[in-house]
Amino acid sequence: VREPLLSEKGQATVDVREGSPLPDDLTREELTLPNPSEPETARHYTRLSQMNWAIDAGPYPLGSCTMKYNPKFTEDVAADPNAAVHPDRSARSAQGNLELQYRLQEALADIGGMDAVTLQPPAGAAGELTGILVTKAYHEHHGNDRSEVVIPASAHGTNFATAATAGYEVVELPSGEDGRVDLEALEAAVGDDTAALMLTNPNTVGLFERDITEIAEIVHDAGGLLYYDGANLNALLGRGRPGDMGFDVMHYNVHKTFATPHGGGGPGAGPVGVVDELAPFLPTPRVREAETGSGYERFEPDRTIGRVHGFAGNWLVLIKAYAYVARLGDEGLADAAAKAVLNANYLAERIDLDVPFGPFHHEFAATAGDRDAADVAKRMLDFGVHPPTTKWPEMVPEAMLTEPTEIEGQSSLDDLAEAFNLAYADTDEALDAAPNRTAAARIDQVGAARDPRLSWQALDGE
Amino acid sequence: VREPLLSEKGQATVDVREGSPLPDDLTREELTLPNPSEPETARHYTRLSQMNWAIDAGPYPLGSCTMKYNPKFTEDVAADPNAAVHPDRSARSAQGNLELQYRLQEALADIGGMDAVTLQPPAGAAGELTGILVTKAYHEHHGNDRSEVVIPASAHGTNFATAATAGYEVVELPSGEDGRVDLEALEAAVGDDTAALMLTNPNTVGLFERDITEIAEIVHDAGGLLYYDGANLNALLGRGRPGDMGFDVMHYNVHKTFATPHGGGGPGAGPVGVVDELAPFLPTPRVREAETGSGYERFEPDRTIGRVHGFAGNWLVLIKAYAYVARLGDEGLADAAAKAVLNANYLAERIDLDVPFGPFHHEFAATAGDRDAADVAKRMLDFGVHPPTTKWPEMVPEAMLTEPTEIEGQSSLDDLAEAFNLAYADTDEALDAAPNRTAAARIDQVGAARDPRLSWQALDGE
Amino acid sequence: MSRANGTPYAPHTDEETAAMLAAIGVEDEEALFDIPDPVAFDGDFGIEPRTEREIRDECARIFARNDDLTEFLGRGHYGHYVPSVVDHLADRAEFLTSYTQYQPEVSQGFLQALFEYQSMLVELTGLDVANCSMYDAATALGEAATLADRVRSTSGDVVLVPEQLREGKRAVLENYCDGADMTVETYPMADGTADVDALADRAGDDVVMLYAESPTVRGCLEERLAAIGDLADETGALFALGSDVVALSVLESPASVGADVVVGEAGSLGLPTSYGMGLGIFACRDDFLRQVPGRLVGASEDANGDRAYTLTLQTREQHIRKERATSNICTNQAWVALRAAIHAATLGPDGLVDLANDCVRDAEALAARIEGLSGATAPVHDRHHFREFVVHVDQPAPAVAEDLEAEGFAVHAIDDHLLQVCVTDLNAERTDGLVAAFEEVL
Amino acid sequence: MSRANGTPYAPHTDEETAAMLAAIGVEDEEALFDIPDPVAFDGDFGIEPRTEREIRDECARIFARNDDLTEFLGRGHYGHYVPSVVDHLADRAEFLTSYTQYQPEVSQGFLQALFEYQSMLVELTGLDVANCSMYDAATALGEAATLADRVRSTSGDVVLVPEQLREGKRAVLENYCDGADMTVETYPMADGTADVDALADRAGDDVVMLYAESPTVRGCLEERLAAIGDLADETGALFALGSDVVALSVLESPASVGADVVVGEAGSLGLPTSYGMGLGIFACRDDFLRQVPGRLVGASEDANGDRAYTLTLQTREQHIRKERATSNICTNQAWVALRAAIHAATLGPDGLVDLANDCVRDAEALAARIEGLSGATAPVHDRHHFREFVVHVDQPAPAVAEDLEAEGFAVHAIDDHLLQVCVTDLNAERTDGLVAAFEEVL
Repeated sequence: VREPLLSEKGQATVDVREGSPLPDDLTREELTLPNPSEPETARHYTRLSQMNWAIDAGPYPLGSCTMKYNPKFTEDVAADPNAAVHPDRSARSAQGNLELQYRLQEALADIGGMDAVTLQPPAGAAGELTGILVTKAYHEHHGNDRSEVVIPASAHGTNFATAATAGYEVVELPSGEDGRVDLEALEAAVGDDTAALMLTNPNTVGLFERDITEIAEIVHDAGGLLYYDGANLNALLGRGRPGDMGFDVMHYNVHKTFATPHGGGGPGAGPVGVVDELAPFLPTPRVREAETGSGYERFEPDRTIGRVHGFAGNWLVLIKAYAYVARLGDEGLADAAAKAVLNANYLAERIDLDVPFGPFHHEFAATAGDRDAADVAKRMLDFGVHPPTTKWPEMVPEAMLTEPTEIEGQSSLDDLAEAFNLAYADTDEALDAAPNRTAAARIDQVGAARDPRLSWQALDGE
Repeated sequence: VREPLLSEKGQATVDVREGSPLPDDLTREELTLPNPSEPETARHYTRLSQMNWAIDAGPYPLGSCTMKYNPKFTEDVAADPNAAVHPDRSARSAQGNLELQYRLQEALADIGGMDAVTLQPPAGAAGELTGILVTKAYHEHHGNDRSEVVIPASAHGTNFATAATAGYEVVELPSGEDGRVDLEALEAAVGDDTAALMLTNPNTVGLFERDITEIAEIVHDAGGLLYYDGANLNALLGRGRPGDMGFDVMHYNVHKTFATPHGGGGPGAGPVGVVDELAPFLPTPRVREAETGSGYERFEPDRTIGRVHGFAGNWLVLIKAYAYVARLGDEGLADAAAKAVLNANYLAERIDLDVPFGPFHHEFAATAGDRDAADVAKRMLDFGVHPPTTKWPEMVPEAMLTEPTEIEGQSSLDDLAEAFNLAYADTDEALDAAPNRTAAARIDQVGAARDPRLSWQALDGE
Repeated sequence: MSRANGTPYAPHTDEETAAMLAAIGVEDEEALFDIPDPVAFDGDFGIEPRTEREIRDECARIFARNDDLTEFLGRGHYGHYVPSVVDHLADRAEFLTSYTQYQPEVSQGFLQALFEYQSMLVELTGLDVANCSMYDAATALGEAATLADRVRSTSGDVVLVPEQLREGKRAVLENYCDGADMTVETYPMADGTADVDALADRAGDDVVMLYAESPTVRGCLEERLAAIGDLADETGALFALGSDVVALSVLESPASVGADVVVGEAGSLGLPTSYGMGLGIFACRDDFLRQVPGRLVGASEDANGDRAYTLTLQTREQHIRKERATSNICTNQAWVALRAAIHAATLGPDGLVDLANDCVRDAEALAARIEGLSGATAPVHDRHHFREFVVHVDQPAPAVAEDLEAEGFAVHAIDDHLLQVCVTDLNAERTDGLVAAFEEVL
Repeated sequence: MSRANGTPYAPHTDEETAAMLAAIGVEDEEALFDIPDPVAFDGDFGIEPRTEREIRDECARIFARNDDLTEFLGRGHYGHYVPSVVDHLADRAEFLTSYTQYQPEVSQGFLQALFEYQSMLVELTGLDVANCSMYDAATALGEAATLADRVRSTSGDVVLVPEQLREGKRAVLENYCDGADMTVETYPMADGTADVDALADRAGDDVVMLYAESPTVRGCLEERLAAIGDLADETGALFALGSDVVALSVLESPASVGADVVVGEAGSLGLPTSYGMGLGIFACRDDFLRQVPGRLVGASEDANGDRAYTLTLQTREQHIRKERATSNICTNQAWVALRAAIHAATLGPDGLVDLANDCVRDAEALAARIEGLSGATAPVHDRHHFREFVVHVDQPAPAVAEDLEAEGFAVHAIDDHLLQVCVTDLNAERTDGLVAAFEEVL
């Protein structure tokens, strides 16, 4: 049952100029928007919500997205009205917020093996940009003229786009035969122009870059920095720290690693950690213990890159990340990684699809072989689960990149495996016709892009 | 997709005596219960919720149930941790709660035209029992030996059960030809044994008892009291007050009239209002302005019937009722009644079924004629709405007692009417097979009663 | 286009209202009301409508007038920490804003949740049947008495209860007994629990129901429940046992001591301290199935042969059986039962047992600390305690309680020189403060 | 049976873990990790796990260290009362705990909600296209600049912005411009708004994008936006207009003054003041459709011919186009957009216009009261104001702000003798207190 658009349920047009305190030439004539009653609003969004998959509905094993359960109590912590202050408050009158910022900075630095952390970037990609801008500022400060960022072909798309946004040329590094970085190819790719290598570890098929020490040496020897894309940090919690592996700068995806809700696309938060040498370049302000007296203060790093967000980032999300880290503690963090890896390996064992590389950690890229991975995924929807990420990374043909995370249990993984296997073994006709037990049948995405209708105004006359 | 029982998802057995601080002979050996993780718990109840109709999902026009929208902000008001105190606090240290109790008592007294109100009864039926116990105590105090309560045949089942619980014999009053109380029949029914007449007004087919003044006179002349069942008060808000009509005692259904959520069966609250003469008999304690100094105090009415709840009733529900009354105010209360009546009359106009009596107010009893009302209702489920109350009251054959309340708009009522009409006109086969677009198909209720399995323990071996 | 309704929750635009009136064929809304002038009302209650923000502020101000006390209060109403997930799940609109499940095909979610709640109570009580809620422990006790009245063949009309009983519980019971022409009598207590020997002397044919509870109102655990059960059995009285959902997690199973009915409080799970709002337990043996008060959810099948749930045995209920119903209850505490079930699921059996064991240990530990103070003796009763215990103070108890309140702590004054103190996970970390306050005021 | 995981959010019992390890064919979880010893870590962060209750208490204590101030703060981050229904609906788990809508068939709810959000922005801006969110106003401005860089054929590389601009916005813009080899330059302001004559002198072929905003950072409404639009048009620069979702409800439509792009803040609906957390608006003309940064939701059909929604034009995005994407944004502020849309729906056009009009009236009224005080002049600028205005104080502004803080009120000190004061529905009822505090400290 389709839920009508709010606009279809009734709009009202208001004469803006009637009774306006502003002169007519500063105002619009009228405003036309939906005017539902509160009960109608409640029903509209309740019904919409019922047409939406979520981690609270079932497994959501999107590879590289790390969709895990968002503990409810973190919502309550973040809803504290005392935390909801204006960013322009004096440090003196916002000691509570500064303290929490400081504590989270410290915890994240510990977890990443980094020396200094900024919480300002409002999402993972913003963290990447921050990290690369810091890298750039560092090189510029040292008079290095470096124009390239090296990125493995299998990396997240954001890495490439980030490097470009920061004004770098991208040097794409082909994957080695074993799915990992090929040291010889790396040697060939880096040089005097190399500003940084951006690397995810474990990489996007879940493989740990065993040669990380050598990789770091090669990049550092060439005068480049090593950037850690934190998207897969969940696999390493308590088991390995980017800082210990030679990474100079990294971002954390708090919705991936620290279980803050993804909210259907955000808000996230992408704190950035760096080694001491890079700390002076971090965005301003940062928070530290007060140099005189007690409490906390804001300060501007000496050679700051400025800002990457208008204010202090996605504050409410950061609070939730703090609460999650506090809830798990050392044992919980390490166990989250252990169970995430256990689950991925168990699920891979249970499915009939081939998994070309290994040993993998928290995720694996199965191949649908001669089936269309996207079709298999659509069919999986009919079996009451959410499918994995499809057709990426490209080094695995018809890839189904699967990351169950630590929150699934054996029976849930068995259900998931069954959905995989049933869909994979199904007829071409069934795959083409899928999904057919969902709120909408297969959606014409090509048509949507060919004739973009992006607002209810664009639907007028339909 | 069926959601397994929690027990089917996994139970654990704990050896209670191991590590117990109690001697073995005071403890059980073991305890076996489900042990889901928090994510599993969240999914279980999220999925269950998705298999449940609610007022936030769509119309819920159960006649005499008054299912209207529960304003969300009232939840926030009731969630105030400062309100969550222990009932045994001293009055001095619970002034906030006492103040709110007092304010609500006053507002309800105004709305009902009553002199004194108790908030203690935890539901409407408990309110009825309270009112009848007060009636009984009043008669006993005045040395009246009266053993009967007169109740119209069309009254809510609770009226009969309440009278019996209080130890009265029930005298059933047949409905008049016009669906209302027949004055002659009433004259015949009341007498020296009459303790009270229990009456709903408008009655359970939405008809206002026009002869209410005469009714009151007949009952009072016989020495009986007049009890007002508040189930249908929503139709009268701001238009008429039980106290002005001669009622001596009444209960309020806060989930019906004051929009507190019904919670799938409760908690409700059933405050009771009485005229001055009956006030000394109300449950203890009540709340009043302090006789000395400022603030509020608890007091025991002189000839109290004692208690009808262990503590202060369903407190969190009462808070929501207060918030609702405050939100609407005079105009809102009167308009709620007006729109409720408008909606019922509009819907009745739009459906193809006969509506035998009128003019009705907030609800009407359509008749399914030669169709089975329960089958028509099941078929309505397939059209995405919730059906009305069926086969009651019995004075209308194959009754479909319908109360849309004020919260539905014209288009929603049109949808409801369409569902009515489609189902009513459908084939016998379709009605028998209905529902078939719901989470469960038609459920065998006879079998459930014949072979009661009331726990997962009773399902063992299935 | 504009909407100028008195109630913000009606959606009607002026145009819609006009169109609807026209469809009905009347001039205005007034014309739909059939209320004779003499009893019509002009709508003037003097209640000013306020915005939701104003009301939130107003109520916050009102509730802030409750003193900020650490409560060591119990005696039938207990607070335990309610995990956040309970609120988030129970508050889902499909649960909170639904009605009683009269159309089970679109109510499977709530029905299953209530079925699970019943099952948890079956495990905790060891009895065959549990209903899906009563209002609270007091009304559940009242309903037990009326059930006893219906099912027992004794010649008598006496409901025998402990001398020491929560006053509210006794008062509610009296009201239920009154209608059934039963009388409530008491049996003596010895050191906080039933004086079983005196009880044996009192028991007889005139007793319809014998009620005991463990923990007792003074927090003591009964040690001879089986003997009490035997007494009831011998005299043909119904044995009703009162308890609490947390205590039931560790105490000997009511079924094993011969309980016919278990009543009590389950709101100690799922609810914060809420001024006494509760959740009544009602469980019993299979024999009384068709005499159970309140709603029952049963398993059945749907037309596809799939398991499905429905309200069942409704012929017991008021909307079918009217004055011959087993109870007048209609609206119950379904949503509170849902909360308790979620809380129990969140704890699991390990968590429940841990919580219950802490109720024993923390009470013992706190009593021992108070015993160490001059001017106070605790626990007064030489029993095992659950959550709470009685303290003897040399000074007048009400004055001590008042002084403690001034120090920020609330305890019960239950007699001239007796206080009662209740400790749970919510206040256990504040016992240092309480002990210090005691030292201060004694 | 027992579960002893480190993380409370993994469900594995010991038996399950063992069975799973056996199925994989390894001894223990350690065996699954392929991390060479030299870079392995022992797990000792020194972070003590705490219970959820402990963390709630801990954070409540921490946040209570924020002073209890009434904030008259704005300058880009605004608080309006958020109706309770917004929280209750947006917090529904199906929204909050979902991911980006990569499988539209099971994501219709969120997609439709975002489509509706986009549509509301189309109405408010008069432009053809709005994306479904950026992080905040500052990053949206940065993205506008990179879009200008891609679409404009001017010979230059200058982004021209007002001299008075929120410092954070400027700093973020610089970072985006840096990567695209653009430079940020300013044009002068006159009395709180653009000095259009000076701007005309400055405009030229080297300008890629011309940015103006209304309200300005000082709360003033631009009165010559169409003239600024003409200037941009004449010189081939992109005209980017900054505003705010509440102001857009009443101010002249951006499309009507020639705006090519609208950026700004929509988090003033749906979010409380949250330390600067925002919701970036990005809307533009159809011409730039394939250059839009961020996610777009489009209407389409499903295989049954029913209308359905899907993310569209994804070839603009990083996960497809990599370094040639229109932006590196991936996770955006979808849930905040949902909140803003619900808030807007709750207000309706009447409520939005009322709210916006109050932003004008309340600022005027408060400025007039402060103007009446000796030692203060307000508003400094002879403009129409929206929510906020500048006050000249004879004493040093930072000292006055500090004194006001001691009295319980927060205002901005923006220059040696200039304060800025912002009034919304949240603090409007506290203006008496603010005025009294001003009297006290001036």
